[in-house]
Amino acid sequence: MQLTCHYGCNKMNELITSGIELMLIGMGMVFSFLAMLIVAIKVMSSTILRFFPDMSGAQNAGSHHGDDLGTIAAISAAVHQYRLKHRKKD
Amino acid sequence: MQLTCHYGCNKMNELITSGIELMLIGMGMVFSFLAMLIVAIKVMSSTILRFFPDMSGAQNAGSHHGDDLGTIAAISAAVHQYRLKHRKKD
Amino acid sequence: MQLTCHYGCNKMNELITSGIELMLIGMGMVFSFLAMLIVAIKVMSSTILRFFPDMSGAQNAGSHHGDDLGTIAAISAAVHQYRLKHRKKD
Amino acid sequence: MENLTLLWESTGLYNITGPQAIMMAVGFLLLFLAIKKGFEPLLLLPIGFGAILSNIPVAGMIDEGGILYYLYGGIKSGVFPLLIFMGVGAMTDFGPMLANPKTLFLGAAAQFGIFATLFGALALNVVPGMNFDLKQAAAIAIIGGADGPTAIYVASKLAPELLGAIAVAAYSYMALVPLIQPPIMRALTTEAERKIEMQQLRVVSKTEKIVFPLMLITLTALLLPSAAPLVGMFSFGNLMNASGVVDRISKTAQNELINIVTIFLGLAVGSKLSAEAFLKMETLGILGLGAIAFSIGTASGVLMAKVMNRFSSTPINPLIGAAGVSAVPMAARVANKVGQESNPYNFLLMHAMGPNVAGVIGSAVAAGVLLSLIK
Amino acid sequence: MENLTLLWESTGLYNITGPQAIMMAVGFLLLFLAIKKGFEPLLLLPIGFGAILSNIPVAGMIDEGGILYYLYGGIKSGVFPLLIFMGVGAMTDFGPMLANPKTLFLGAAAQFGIFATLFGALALNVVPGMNFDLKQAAAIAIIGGADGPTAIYVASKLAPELLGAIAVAAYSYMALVPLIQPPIMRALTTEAERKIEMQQLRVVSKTEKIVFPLMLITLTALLLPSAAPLVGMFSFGNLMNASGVVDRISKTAQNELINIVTIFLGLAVGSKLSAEAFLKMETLGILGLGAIAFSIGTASGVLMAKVMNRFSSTPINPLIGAAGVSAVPMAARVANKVGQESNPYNFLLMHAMGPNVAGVIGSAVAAGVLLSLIK
Amino acid sequence: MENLTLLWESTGLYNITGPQAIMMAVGFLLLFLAIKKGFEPLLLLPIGFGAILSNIPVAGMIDEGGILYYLYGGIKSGVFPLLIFMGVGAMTDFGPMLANPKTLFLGAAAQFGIFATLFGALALNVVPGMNFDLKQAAAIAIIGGADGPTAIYVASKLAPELLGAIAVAAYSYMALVPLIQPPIMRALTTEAERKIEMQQLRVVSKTEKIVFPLMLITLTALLLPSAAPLVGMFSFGNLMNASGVVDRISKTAQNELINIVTIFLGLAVGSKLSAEAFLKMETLGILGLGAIAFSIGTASGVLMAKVMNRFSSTPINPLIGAAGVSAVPMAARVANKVGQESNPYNFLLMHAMGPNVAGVIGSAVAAGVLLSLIK
Ligand code: NA
Ligand code: NA
Ligand code: NA
Repeated sequence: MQLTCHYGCNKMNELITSGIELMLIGMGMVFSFLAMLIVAIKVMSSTILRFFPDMSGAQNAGSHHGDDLGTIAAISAAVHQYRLKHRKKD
Repeated sequence: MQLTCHYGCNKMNELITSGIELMLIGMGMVFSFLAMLIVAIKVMSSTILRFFPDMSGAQNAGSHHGDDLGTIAAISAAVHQYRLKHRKKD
Repeated sequence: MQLTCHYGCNKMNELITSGIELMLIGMGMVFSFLAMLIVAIKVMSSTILRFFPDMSGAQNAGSHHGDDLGTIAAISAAVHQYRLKHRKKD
Repeated sequence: MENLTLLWESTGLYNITGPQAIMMAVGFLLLFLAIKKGFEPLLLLPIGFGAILSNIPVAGMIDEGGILYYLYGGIKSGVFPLLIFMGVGAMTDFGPMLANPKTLFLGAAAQFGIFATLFGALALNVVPGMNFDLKQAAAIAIIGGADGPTAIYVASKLAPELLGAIAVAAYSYMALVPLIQPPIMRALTTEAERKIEMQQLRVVSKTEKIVFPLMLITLTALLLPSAAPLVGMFSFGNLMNASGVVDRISKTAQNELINIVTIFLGLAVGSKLSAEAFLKMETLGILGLGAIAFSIGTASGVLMAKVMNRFSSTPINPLIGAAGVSAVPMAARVANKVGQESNPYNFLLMHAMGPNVAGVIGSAVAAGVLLSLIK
Repeated sequence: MENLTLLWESTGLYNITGPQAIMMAVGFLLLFLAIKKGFEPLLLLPIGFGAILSNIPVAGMIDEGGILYYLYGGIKSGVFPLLIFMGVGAMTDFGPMLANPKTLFLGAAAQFGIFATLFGALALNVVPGMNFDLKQAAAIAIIGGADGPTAIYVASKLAPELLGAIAVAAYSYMALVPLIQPPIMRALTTEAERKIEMQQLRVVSKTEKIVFPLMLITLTALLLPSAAPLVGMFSFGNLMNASGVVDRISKTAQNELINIVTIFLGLAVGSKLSAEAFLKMETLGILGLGAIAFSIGTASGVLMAKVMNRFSSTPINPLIGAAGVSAVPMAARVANKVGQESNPYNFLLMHAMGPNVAGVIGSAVAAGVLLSLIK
Repeated sequence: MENLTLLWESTGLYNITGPQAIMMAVGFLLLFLAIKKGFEPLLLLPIGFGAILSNIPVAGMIDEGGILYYLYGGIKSGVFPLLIFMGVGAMTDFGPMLANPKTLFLGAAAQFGIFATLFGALALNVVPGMNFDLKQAAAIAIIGGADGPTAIYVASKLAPELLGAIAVAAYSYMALVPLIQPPIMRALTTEAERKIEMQQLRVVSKTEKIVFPLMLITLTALLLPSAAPLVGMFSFGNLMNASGVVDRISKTAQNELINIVTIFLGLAVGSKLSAEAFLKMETLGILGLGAIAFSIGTASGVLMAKVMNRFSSTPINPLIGAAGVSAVPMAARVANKVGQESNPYNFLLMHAMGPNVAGVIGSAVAAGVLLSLIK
C-alpha cells in the first residue's frame, strides 16, 4: 500500500481532506444558493400575483421549446382524461 | 465670480473662444458640405434623367423601410383624395 | 539580349530551371494525387454498394445546388426523349 | 472554518461598494426603461445588463480576461459602431431625399444642436465640479446628432472615459424624441404653418440611388476625409442595398450581422458604466447637455424650414424640419403625427424622411469636422 | 531528384507519428458516433473533425498561425462558451420551474455528482499513472454537471491541458443519457413511485419570467460572484427572450450566433485533442470519472425526490429527480419515457423540465463554487 | 483664419496624390464591373469599395487603428479564406464526380494552367520592369486555379504585397469565364466531338457522399499535408452538409457565416489595393498572366478529355474538360451552353459538374504543392 502511495502519504491525506471539505462546502453552497432562490421566487411570485395580477398571461412570453412541450403534454393529458371517462362507461 | 472661475479666467476665456470658433467653422463646414451635396444631386439627377431615362424605375431598388412607408403614405393620400371628393358631392 | 538579362543570366537560367522543375513535379503531384483519389473512390463505391446497399438513397443527401441542376437536367432530358419519339412518328 | 471565512470573503455582499450597488441600480433602471417603457430596447437592454455585469464585485468581467473586456475591444477599435453604421446604411432609402434634395438643408440646420452644445459644455466649466476639456465637450455635443453609432464612434476616439454616459444619454433621448420634440415644434410654428400640405414626391430612379452613395463618399474623400470611416461604411451599406446585385450579403448586413454586433456593442457600452466613470457630477452635465442638444437641434430644423419656406417656390411644412436631427424613423413619425393633429389628411411621413436621412449624413459630417479640428 | 526527396520528406506518411495516427482514429470514431449513432452531432462532429485536423503532421493547424490556434483563442478567453450559454439562456423557458420552485432542490441534489467525482478524482491518485491535482480534479468533476459550455468554461480556466478529454467526455455522456439513466432510475424507485401522477402546473405570468433572470443575477452577484460570467450571460440571454421586446437580437442569439460559435468551439475543442494531451492514462480516468459523475448525479436527484416526496403535500414522482443533472431536454424526456413505461398516461415531461433547467443553474453555481475555492 | 488654413490642409483635395486618385478610379471601375456588368458582384463590389476607402487620403483606414487594418487581420491569419472555403464545401455536391470518378483527371489536367503560368511568370523576368521571385510567381500562378479563396489564401502566405492585384485578377477572370472559354473550346474540338452525348449518371448513395470528404482529408493528411488547411476546411464543410445530422450549423456555414466573411474579406482585399502596391508594371504582368492561366487551364482540360475519349469505353464530350478549371458552377454552365449550340438536346450540365468540383480539389492540391515546395 505504501507503494501505491506515490504522492507521499501525507500529500495524499491532504488531498483527501481537501476533497471532503470541498464536497461539504460545495454541496452546502449549491443547496443554500438554490434554497434562497426558492424563497426569492416564492416571494416574487406572490408579490406579482397579488399586486400585478393583470400582467399575467404567459401567452406572449417569448418561450420556445418549453411551450411546445407544454402543448403536447396538455393534449396528451386531455386524451388521457377522455380515455379514462370512456373506460368507466364500458 | 472669481471663485467659480476655477480653470483660471484666461483658460476659461480661451475655451469660450474656441467654442465660438468651432461653432462657426463647424456649422459652416456642415452647411457648405451639404450645399455641395445638393448641387451634386441636382446635377446627377438631371444628367441621369436626361441621358439614362430608361433606367428609371425605382421598383427594383433594394430599399426597405422607406418603400413601405411610401406605400402607406400613398394609400392614405388616395383615401384622403377620395374623401375630399365625396364631401364635395354632399 | 544581354541587356534584358537584368537579373544576371545565371540567375535567370536558375529561375527557368526551377520553373520547369516545379511544373513537372507539380503536375506530377496533382495527377498522382487525383489518380489515387480515383482509385480510392472506386474502392469505396464498390465496397459500399456491395456491403451497405440498403443505405443507398441520395434523396436525403444534404446536397444543394447540384440537385436542382440535376432536376433541371432530368426534366430537359425527358422533354428531349419525348420530342425524339414525336419526330419519329411524323 | 477557515474555508468558510474565505467563502464569505469571496461573496459579493462582503466586497460590494456603495457606488457599485448604485450602478447596478442604474442598470436595473435602464432595463426597466427598455422593457416597460419601450426606450430603444435593442440597445438599452444590453447596455443595462452590461452595466449590471460590469459592477459585480470580484467577478472582474471588465478586467483583462473578462468577456466584457474583450467585447469592448470592438468599440475601442471603432469596428462595432462602423459595422452598425454599415447595416443602417443598407437599411436606408435615400429616395425621399433625392426627390427633394433641398431637405438636406434641414439636416444641416439641425446639427446646430451639436455645435451649440459643444459651446454649452465648455461654458459649463464655470460650474464647480464640471470640468470638460475640448475633446470631452465635443464627444458630449455629438449626442445632439441623435445617432447612436456616430456618438459611440466619436466618444471612443475623443473621450472613452465618458462613453458610457454619452451612449446612455444618446439612446435615452432618442427614445424620448416623441416627448421632447412636439412642444418645441408647436411653440415655433403657427397652426397655419402646421397645416401646409406638400407636393407629392417624384419617383427616384434606381440609377440615382446607386450613384448617390458613390457621390457621397467621393465628396467626403475630397472635402472631409476625417468623416470617411463613418460616411464610407454607411455608403458601402447603402450601395450594397441600392445596387440590387448583392442581395445575400446586403440582407446579412441588415439582419444577422447588425444583430450580433448590437448585442456585443450594447454589452460593451455597459462595461463603461462602471461606478468610477459614471458616478460623477459630469454625468449630470452630460444628461442635461444632451437634452439641450436635442431641443436646439429640433428648434434649428424647424426654424430653417420656416426660413426656406419664405424663399421656396413649393411649400414646405416647417414640422419636417424637426426630423433633421435624424433619430430615423422616429423623428419623421413625430413630424407626421404633429402635422395630423392640425390637418388629419396631411401625410408628412415621406416628406419628413428626406430631412431625416439627411440628418444622418449631417451628423456624420459634423463628427468628421470635430474629429479633424480637435486633436 | 533532390526535390523528390524533399517532397517525400514533406508528406504526412513520412512524418506521421503513431500517437498522431491514433488520435486521427479517435477523430474518426467521434465522427462515427456523431453521424451514425447520433451522439450530440452538433458538437461531436466539429470536435471529431477538429481532432483529425489537429493531428495532421506538418500542416501545423494548431500552431501559432494556424486556423485552429486562432479559433482556440475564443475558448481561452472564455468568450465562446459564454456566448453559447447566452444562446442557451435565450432558448430556456423557466416557466415549469417557476410554477413549482421546489424542483430547484432536485437541481441542487443532482450536483452531488460533481462533488463526489471531485473526491473520486483526488482518490484516484492512489492508482499509479494517475496524477490529478485539485484544479484538474475540479475540471473533471464538472463533467457531472451535464452541461457542455459550463464544462468547457471551467476546464479552460482550471485545466486547459485536459479540455479536450473533458469536452469529449461531457458531450459523449450527454448523448448517452438515455442509456445511463434508466437503469439507475428503475433501481432506486418502486413501481408505485414511478406511477405517481403530478398536479398540473399553474400558468406562469410573463412578469415572473422577466423578473426571474434579474433576481438570479442579483443573487449571484451578492453571494457567488465567481459564477457571475456564466450565470450572467445565461440570464442575459433569458431576459432577451422573456422580455419579448428585443426579438430580433434574441432570435439571432438563439440561431445564427450560437451556430457560428458552435462551429468554432467544436473545431477549437478538437485542437486540444492532440496526441500528447489525450493519449495518457489520465484520459481513461477522466472517461471513467465522467460516467461515475453522471450516475451519481442521477441517483442523487432521484433520492432527493424520494425524500421530498415524504415531506411534500403534493406528490412528486421521483423519476423527475433524474432530470436534475440538466442535459436539457434529453434528461426530461428520459424521465417522461421511463414514467410512461409504468403508466402510459403519465405525462412527466413538463414536470421534469423544472428540475432540468434548475440543473443548469445548479451546475453553473457549482462551477462558481469551484472557481472561487480553487485558485 | 489659422483654423481655416488648418481645415483646408485637412481636406482630401489638399492631400490627395495622383496615384491615390487613380486607385480610387480603379475602385469605381470595379464597382461598375460588379454592378452594371455583373462581374462576380458578391466579391468585386466589396473589393471595389474597399479600394476607394483605402485610398482616401488622411482618413488612414488601412493604417493601424483603421477598420480595414483590423479586417485585413482575417486574411493575414488565413481565417477568412478558410471559412469561405468551408462554406463552399458545405454548398458542394460531389455526387456527379463520385458517379464518374475519372472526371477527376479533367480537374487535374486543368491545373496545368497554374504550373504553365508559374513558368511564364518566371520567364517574364526578361522583360525590364518585371521582377517576380519564386514566391510571387507561384502566388500569381494560382490565379489559374479559378478559385477565389484558394488564390487569396496562397497569396497571403507567399506574396501578400501582390494580394490585391491577384484577387482582382482571379475574380475578374472568373466573371469572364463565359467570354474566355468558348472560343478556346470551339477551336480545340470538332463539331462531331461537341455533339457527343454522355451516359446518364448513376445515383450516388448518401453513404458515399459522407465517406468521400473523410477519404479526401485522409489522403491529403498522408500525402500532401501542406494542403490540409484548405482541403480540411473544405471537407469539413462538405461533411457537415452530406452527413445531414447538423443541418442548423451547415446552413449557417452556407449562409450567414459565409456572407459575413465575404463582406469582411472583400473590404480587406480592397485594403491591398493601395497605390504603392497596385500601380506597378508587375500588375500588368499579373493581369496578363492571369488571362493566360485561364486559357491554358481551359485548353488542358479539353485536350485531356479528348485523350481520355480515345481510351474510354464510354463516350466523353471534350467540352466538359473545360469545366476542370473550377469556377463553380459558371464553367459547367459554359460547357453545357457550348454543347447545346451543336446539339440542343445535349445536357452536359451534370456531367460537367464532375470535373468542375474536381477542379476545386485540383487547385487546392496544386496550392498545397506550391506551399510545400516554395519556402
Ligand atoms: Na443627426
Ligand atoms: Na447540471
Ligand atoms: Na481549380
